[in-house]
Amino acid sequence: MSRDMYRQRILDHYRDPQNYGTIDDPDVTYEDVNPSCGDEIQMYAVVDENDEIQDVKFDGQGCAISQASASLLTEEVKGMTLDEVRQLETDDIKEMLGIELSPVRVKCAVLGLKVLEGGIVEYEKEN
Amino acid sequence: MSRDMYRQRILDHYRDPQNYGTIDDPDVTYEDVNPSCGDEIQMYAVVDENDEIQDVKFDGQGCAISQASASLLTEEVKGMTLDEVRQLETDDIKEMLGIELSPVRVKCAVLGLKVLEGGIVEYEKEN
Amino acid sequence: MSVEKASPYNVDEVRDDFPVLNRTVDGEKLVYLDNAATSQKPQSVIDAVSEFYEEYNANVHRGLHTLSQEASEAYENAHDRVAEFIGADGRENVVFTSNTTEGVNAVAFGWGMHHVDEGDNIVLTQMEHHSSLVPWQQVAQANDAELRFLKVDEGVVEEGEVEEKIDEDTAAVSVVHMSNVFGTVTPVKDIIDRAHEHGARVLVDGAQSVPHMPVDVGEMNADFFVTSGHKMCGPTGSGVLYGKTEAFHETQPYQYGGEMIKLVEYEEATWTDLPWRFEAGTPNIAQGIGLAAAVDYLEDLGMEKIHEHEREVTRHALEMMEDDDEVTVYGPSSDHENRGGVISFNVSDAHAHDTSELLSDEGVATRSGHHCAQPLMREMGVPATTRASFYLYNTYEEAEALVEGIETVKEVFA
Amino acid sequence: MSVEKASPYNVDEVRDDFPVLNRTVDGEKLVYLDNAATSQKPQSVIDAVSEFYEEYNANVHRGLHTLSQEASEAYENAHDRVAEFIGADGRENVVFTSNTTEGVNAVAFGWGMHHVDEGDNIVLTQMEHHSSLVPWQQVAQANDAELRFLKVDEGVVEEGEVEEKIDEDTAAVSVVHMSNVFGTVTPVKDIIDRAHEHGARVLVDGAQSVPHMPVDVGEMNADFFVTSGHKMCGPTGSGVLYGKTEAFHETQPYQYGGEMIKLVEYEEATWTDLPWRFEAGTPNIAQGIGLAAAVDYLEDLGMEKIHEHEREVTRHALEMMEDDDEVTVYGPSSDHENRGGVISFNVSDAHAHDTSELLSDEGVATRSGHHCAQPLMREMGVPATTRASFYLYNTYEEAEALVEGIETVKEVFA
Ligand SMILES: Cc1ncc(COP(=O)(O)O)c(C=O)c1O
Ligand SMILES: Cc1ncc(COP(=O)(O)O)c(C=O)c1O
Repeated sequence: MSRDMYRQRILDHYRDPQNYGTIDDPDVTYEDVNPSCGDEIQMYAVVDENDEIQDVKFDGQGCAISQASASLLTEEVKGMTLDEVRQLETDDIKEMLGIELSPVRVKCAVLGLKVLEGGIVEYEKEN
Repeated sequence: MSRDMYRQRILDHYRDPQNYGTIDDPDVTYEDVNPSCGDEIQMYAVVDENDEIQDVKFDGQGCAISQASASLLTEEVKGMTLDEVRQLETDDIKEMLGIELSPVRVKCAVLGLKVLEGGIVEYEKEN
Repeated sequence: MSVEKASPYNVDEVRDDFPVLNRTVDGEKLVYLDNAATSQKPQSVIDAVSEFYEEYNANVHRGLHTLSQEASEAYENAHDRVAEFIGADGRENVVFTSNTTEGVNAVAFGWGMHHVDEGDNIVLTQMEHHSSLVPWQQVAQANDAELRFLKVDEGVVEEGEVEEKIDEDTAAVSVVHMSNVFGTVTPVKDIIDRAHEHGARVLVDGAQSVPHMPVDVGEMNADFFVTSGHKMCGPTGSGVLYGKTEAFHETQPYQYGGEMIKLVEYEEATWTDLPWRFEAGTPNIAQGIGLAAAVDYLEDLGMEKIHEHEREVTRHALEMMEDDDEVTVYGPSSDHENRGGVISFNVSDAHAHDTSELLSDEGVATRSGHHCAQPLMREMGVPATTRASFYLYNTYEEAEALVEGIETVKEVFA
Repeated sequence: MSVEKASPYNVDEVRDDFPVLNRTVDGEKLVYLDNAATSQKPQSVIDAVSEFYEEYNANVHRGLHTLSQEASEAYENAHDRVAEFIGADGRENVVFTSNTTEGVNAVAFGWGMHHVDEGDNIVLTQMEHHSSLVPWQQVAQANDAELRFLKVDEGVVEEGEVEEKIDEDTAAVSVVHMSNVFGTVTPVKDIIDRAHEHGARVLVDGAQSVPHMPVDVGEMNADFFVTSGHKMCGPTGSGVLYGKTEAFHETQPYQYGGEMIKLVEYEEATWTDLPWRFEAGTPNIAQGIGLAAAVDYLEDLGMEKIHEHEREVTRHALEMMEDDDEVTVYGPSSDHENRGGVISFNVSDAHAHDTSELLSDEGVATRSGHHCAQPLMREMGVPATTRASFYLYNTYEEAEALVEGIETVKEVFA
């Protein structure tokens, strides 16, 4: 039953996402869409001299799963190094969410991570 | 049984077609191929002032049915008026051949007629 | 209520023709409301395909052996069958494709690229499917032409747009016949008349019309017309491109290869007759034959009746949904005469994907997203909608199951 | 004799898998020797298609409901299955098409038109199928490029041709892997190496190779590779376009529309990921799933064994035909190692069409004509040939039936 997916925690993050908004002049920024459904996410992060994430925000639109995942992700990655973020995988996202997901919804769940990692790749290219 | 198609008369016309060859400076001339099998026929005819066919020849290559039909057709149309030739239909060709034909082979059988009529259309356009 | 729930044919019997409709999903009875994406197939179509493979499978057109003659006859006759069904003059006006998209590309690249010049304009509606928008973008970009869009409001082309946008510089018009987002029907006759006055050719995208209502391309006077077999009870991999003879004679082939040639030399080649000129390579033979079986099925039921049935079932759902403050329905209201069996909606603050996911839990299959109409969604100011689309086998009870499913969505997102 | 007539698998059991092989034609047992045109289908493939329609028919990629998820998974996994079978890195290198022809057009128009420049040359063999010749003619004509042909003698590329014709101006090479006229195998590895030395990309036409022998596109190092599912036990409407990732990244889409886009605005659009970027519109879903079932079937038997079986049955027929003065066989003799299961021939002064027609009377299905290789036929100096083409289910007895049928032709045309 996918109804189980919609736990209170997920719905809270969907309705009231953490770290939602933009950062002026971010070190890391990137956006992408999930072509199969149109969900869009943009990520912004500020990185210190040790490559640690000082601040991170996201905006965009999409389903409860993609928005809640992005929200949970931003909470998780604050204080992590860029390297640590790049180690994160689909399974880590699933764990943060704590729910079962069908293959289609996994794509929603990892969109935020994909975008953040895309931003890190760009950032590292430039620095 | 398509074996019945290959009566002696058909085979004779295939091996030894009547009016096979070319006419220098013909009044009517045209060529076409059957795209589904590659059979090619070219027709040449000389027409008198009454629009009667004085002489007619054909050349080309193809199966026994297309070659025998063309041969029989040239025998038939000598002395006919162009209008009379244009009245000829698939059934007339079948009658000349005197055999049963599947739809694919009907296309072989009428190729000669199609070419001759094509030539007549061109001729009448120019005159 | 029981009078209201009448149908011009026996729906229960019809449902028995579609094996998949007996399915359960997670223990719930399947309620298939994703028909605008692709329809289910009756047993007669499934059998026509199997029979082809089991009894006379062979390549077509060229074979002299018995199987090939049988296959050729069935495949070529299928063109006649479709021609008759859509009101085309004959098989030379009917090309089989894999889907609507291929047909639009064939027209855009085979005709558009060669007849739309710099400074010309191409007129579309704001609610084109990506399949009939993106190919024309390619033509406009390559040939420096302008794209113009007829404005739509709730799925209806706005007053005056046709007269304003179609003018002497219009070379091509490409319009959706029935919207896959709203179920509304475009006034193609007016558009075509106006376009012809200005010497433009018109392509009508009938992906959603042919499956659901009587269509006569001749009467409509369309130059080109495309539709999808798989949305009208036919196999996947079946579709139709119709062209008037004179329009087809202006069209270059879009695919080159075997079966479409007349004479080939090493450096150049010439093309064979219509319609085969536009079917390169081994065609989708079983699919074309299956499509003819689908046409038989639809004609047996009657397109008028199918249309009427769908309209009533849809109206039933719409009336209930319109009464619900937490449901936003897009498109004209239930009493609008031009409303086919498509309902686009959103439920309270649930995202459309979540709505579809929760409906699926109840066995109700819908589709959510941009419905291949991203620019329209932006115009409407919504990221996505959920779409329930009905077909000849859907029942009033299924309309009610949809509405009940929506209650669950409301509960979860309360 | 019985040792000679051995087979690496039990052919009688295999034949039971193909329902059509039980057919009679005009009272004669069907002997199907038109496999190069299209192959017959085993029950497992027919059933995979029916099961899709009966149990989980839905459109793919976007659906959140259960049927669509099941259909998407099966359709996407079919790409993995085919990737593995032909030695591709992964599904992103495998595009499903309707047939080989569509794949060649996708490469010629999507890659060739943009990478072959004025003064460049395109190298083909003299024995290309129209499907891999005519699209390149279009590229050459549009871009003022030169077409060059590797000379072939009895189906074998002549010594020195590869070195002579492929040079620094070569932008593209497109070669048939196994000839559909002679059954001979082109030295694709040498050609590809030579082409890559000069920076050219190579398309290999594997319509006749993949069904009949083990093929590894990675090992071969082809840039693009195409084949037909319907010639390898798959449904009609199935085919494959393989591309190396870097080659695909150089390729523009050939068809535009739904499913292949990422972001669409009214004036422009961007494309989604590989391989879906090259599959516009609703794909041939049941056909792709059926193709995966065909691959399962072939792998169960084993491609090496299939190849061996066909070679032996063909050799049996060839030896008998070579002994007959009234039969002319084209292509290398029976002891040539590179000879697949195709025999092109003519009987005394019978035209090829008449030969096929008379053979069909005996139940023997062959094909006659130019085999979509008109320029080659002109080169060979014959208007047409009759072609018998064998497959995994053909028997030694069927080879003998062909030879007996030829006796009838000889009698009639005596
Ligand atoms: C060598 C070769 N190339 C291309 C083709 C074309 O294949 P299809 O008709 O499936 O497009 C064929 C089959 O006819 C073939 O034998
Ligand atoms: C209005 C409209 N046009 C075009 C299409 C594309 O059809 P297909 O996917 O069969 O190419 C669709 C269906 O998705 C549609 O609804």
